[in-house]
Amino acid sequence: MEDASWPSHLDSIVEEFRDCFDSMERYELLFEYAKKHPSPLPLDEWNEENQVLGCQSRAHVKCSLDENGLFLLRAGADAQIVQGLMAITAIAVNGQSSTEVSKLSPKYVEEMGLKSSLTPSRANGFLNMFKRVVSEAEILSEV
Amino acid sequence: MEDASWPSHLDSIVEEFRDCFDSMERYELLFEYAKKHPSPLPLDEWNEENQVLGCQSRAHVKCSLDENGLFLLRAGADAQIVQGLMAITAIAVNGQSSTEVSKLSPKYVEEMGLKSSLTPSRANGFLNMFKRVVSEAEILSEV
Amino acid sequence: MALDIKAIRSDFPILSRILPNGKQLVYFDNAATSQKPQCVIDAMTKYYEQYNSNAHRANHTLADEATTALENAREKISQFFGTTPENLIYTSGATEAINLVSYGWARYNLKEGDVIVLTEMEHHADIVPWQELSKEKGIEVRYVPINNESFTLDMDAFEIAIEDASLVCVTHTSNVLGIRNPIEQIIQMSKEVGAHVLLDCAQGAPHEKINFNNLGADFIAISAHKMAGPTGIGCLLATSERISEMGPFMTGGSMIKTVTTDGSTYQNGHSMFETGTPRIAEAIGWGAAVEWLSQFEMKDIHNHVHQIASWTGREMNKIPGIKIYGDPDNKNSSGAISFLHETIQSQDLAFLLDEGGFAVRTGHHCAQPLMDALGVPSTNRASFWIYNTQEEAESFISHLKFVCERFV
Amino acid sequence: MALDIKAIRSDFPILSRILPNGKQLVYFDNAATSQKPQCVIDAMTKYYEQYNSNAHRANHTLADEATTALENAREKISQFFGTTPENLIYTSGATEAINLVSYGWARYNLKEGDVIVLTEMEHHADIVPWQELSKEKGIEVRYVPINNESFTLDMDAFEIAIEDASLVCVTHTSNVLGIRNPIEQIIQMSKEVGAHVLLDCAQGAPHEKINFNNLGADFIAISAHKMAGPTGIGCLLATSERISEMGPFMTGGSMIKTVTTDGSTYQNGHSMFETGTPRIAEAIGWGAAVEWLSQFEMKDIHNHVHQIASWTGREMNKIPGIKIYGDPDNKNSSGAISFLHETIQSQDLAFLLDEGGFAVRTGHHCAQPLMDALGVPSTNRASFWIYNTQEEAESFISHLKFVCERFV
Ligand SMILES: Cc1ncc(COP(=O)(O)O)c(C=O)c1O
Ligand SMILES: Cc1ncc(COP(=O)(O)O)c(C=O)c1O
Repeated sequence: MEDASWPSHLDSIVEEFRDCFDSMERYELLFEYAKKHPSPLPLDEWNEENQVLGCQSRAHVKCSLDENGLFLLRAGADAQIVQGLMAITAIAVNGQSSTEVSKLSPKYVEEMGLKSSLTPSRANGFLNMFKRVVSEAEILSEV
Repeated sequence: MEDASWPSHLDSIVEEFRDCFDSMERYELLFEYAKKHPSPLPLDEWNEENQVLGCQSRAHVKCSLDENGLFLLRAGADAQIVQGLMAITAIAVNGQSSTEVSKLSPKYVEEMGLKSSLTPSRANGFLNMFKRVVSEAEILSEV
Repeated sequence: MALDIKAIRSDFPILSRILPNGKQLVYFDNAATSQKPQCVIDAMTKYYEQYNSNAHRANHTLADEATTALENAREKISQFFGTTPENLIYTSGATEAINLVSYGWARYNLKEGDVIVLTEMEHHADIVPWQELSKEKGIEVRYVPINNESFTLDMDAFEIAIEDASLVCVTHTSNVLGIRNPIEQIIQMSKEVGAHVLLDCAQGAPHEKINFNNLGADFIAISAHKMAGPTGIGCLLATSERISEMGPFMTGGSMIKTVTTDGSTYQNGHSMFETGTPRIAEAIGWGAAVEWLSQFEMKDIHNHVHQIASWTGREMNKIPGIKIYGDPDNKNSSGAISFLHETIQSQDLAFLLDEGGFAVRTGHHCAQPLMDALGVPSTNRASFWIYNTQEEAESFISHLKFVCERFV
Repeated sequence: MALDIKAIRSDFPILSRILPNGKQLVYFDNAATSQKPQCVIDAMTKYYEQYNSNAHRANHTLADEATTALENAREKISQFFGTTPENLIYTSGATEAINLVSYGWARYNLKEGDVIVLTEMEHHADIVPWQELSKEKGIEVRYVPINNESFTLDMDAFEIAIEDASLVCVTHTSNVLGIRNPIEQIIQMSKEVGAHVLLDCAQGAPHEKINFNNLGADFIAISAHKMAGPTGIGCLLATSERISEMGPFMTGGSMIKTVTTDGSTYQNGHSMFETGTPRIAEAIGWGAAVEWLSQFEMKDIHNHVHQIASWTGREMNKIPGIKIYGDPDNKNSSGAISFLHETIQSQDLAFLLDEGGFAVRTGHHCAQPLMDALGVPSTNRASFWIYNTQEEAESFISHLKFVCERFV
């Protein structure tokens, strides 16, 4: 992975997905990641302000800086596929500088073999969530 | 012309049209018939009641019985092609019994090589005029 | 008579589609839109390649051909629905047809305090226009509830609701539940209390022969695209009596008799409601679609769909965690099966089915009040039509089982 | 740059059509509707054969493909018109676009005594909706006259008419006269007095690059079928400011945010005005049409048409008895030539031209007030577009001469 556009600590996860036997196995893996989201947003924090529009199911994103001033993404979605993608995104961005996060591309999702989650007309809304994370990172990096 | 569906005194006219060299000659002939309409309806008798609807140009039809109780078609149209067709129709029906007229088919027009005047969507309205003549003949034959 | 499904399938080029993931398409989203047979596509192509022209006031050959084709289509389509060209008004679809009733009839004939009766299972197209009218004119809108066990209309409540109603608007068949309403009874009861009836036949028309003149409804709304026809066209069927009570809706060319700077006069009858350049290719395509459908008995299509749907429904009920909303075993059902898994979220399930090549719809299906009544935010929905097969249903069930086992 | 007309013609299958009378079609009815290049027909066929599906809320592959194609088309079309997807509302054509302004904007923003300014050369589509609104809301409608010598708008009268106007509705180019109005000046003058502007670009769009954002009009109405696109689709371009002032017109699915039995909330922006199943195939076809047109400079198309039209007009003026209504020699004219023969009635002339294979339109062209102003009941009209040739014009002139000599 020379031209990698994601933090190197994601490499093993990308690899793990690429090694899946088929798409069903990939989705299974994604469901597992959804369950072990490193920084889930608890239901009682889901509100209108942090809701991502344009998703068919409910999805919420809250970005902030941790005690070290590094990026912290907390996310909650009722669809596991979306939550799984957000979990991996959290693994990617948590602990990075906001500036770095603001430059992130969703290429790792494609590389993981989940490209169909990235078409803008798909109602799953991951792309909308991703865009929100990047734009919040931009704002946080300017503080 | 075995299976003729028009009065036999029209035969020579039908023949005349069929012998035309091309459609332009046919229309020329039709324009001539328009000028020598045997029973034109003078402009001052054109009114709403005798106007035929569904024609793009103005067309008027007045059917009655002559002093012998035979059919008399008077017609006026500002389009010469329509007026020519009405002239030939007048030649066909004038002096016939209403019952006979009520059974007339517009086949002679087709046979004359002017079929395109008969498609219902053509805005020239001859077909509407023809239908009106036949239905008035029906009514007159019931008197 | 049994349909020759293999021959029928060969009329639909899309059915041999291999999806990007290598899977063969299994199209179970027919309640959203049907696929189109080759002859429908060809009829439109032929129009554009050989005689495309604006219609009406035809003084040249192409315009004559286009106008004739347009009027022949109207003739064929109106005949298919058991009525005459004069009672058919082309619209862009069922939605516009219902809006036409709202703007062109109700606006001129209903007044403050009048009552419109809807049901909880209406599509938004048969709800929002009435809510708007209600706001504008102070008309009361009532919703007949459904029974949450049988998923059928509560006919006792219906009887009470219609008592002093002016207009009753009911869907022939629910796009979510597949339930066919007792429309004959609904029409009769409504007529008895003097109410007019609008039937939303968007879902009914692809599954049952709609005979407008026999049914006795005042208005029927239909979309072409759900019954093998193209997008962008549909119609309102209306009785001559109701048409004579209607006033202008959209205005412009064609619908006028005379226009002066002092004012205009309008065409009579259905012509008053069709303005602008007609949907020529679309009408011709729809005409070809009803011609194609006329090869079959709608009853045979219904039986075929029913067999697949009832089998699929029964098999789905055996899968732990799956709950069906509707009654696919009911012989009147359109075969649309709405379902949910108790733990796999509907959108996740849709993705997992799509991975298998299965196209099912997921969401609120433009029927949020029904979702509210069912107490769910959305459902997955599989819906079948003439070209679907038992084999497709079997592979669907086996994929669904697999998914449900693996993703709980 | 000169266009390669031969290559362009080969894109249009219909142009090689031989009519039933054996004559080669010469299509001079472009102001009524244009012909469609193969790529437009193919784009629609491909949609129906490979990925037909209802769009939006896409949870399966086909729906995703259809939705993506639909949105790509919106992107391409709005870009072609110098604006963004948010400012484009799909309609069934220019007629519905103008009705949308009338119902969706004027109805919510104009009140009794307000003034709408039209011109005598408007198409019925830009007259009747305003007459209806006038009746409903007591709004005054004024008509700016034309100068019967130059066939242009009387701009002095225009200046007076707009003084206290709220809305000015003007056709970019007359479908009868081919005259292009000074729209830049019209917009500027209207803006100076605080009036909003609706341009009817049904005829303008096929002949000139319409840049919505630069022009400064509030609304622009366009039909696809006159610019190489399919029937059944068009659009309203509207500024974000005007869109924000609009209220619902046709209602139903897709345009809503939430629906409950207590009431509904709507989408913001252009989405509020698109309800029901979209015109999917039509949008895709129109997208292909603007892509096809984008190969050329609209200026080159205009120059090509102008050459043919001005030559034809000059030759027609030499034929005894022919009178032209308009000014085809004017370099801004769209090339539509309205004419009459002093003794050969217009419908007869149309038939005699049709016999030669020439498709011209005849009638009042949905512009009766203009006919009244010209003092004629109808005209014959020849109108040209990108694929017409000097040779076609020459054969037209020679046939017309022949007819005029023979049938006087
Ligand atoms: C100037 C003008 N405005 C409006 C229209 C109406 O367009 P459509 O019939 O496509 O709605 C036309 C075309 O007939 C036109 O020429
Ligand atoms: C029951 C019902 N009514 C109305 C509609 C609206 O039809 P259309 O979107 O074709 O206007 C639909 C389809 O979506 C439907 O299923």
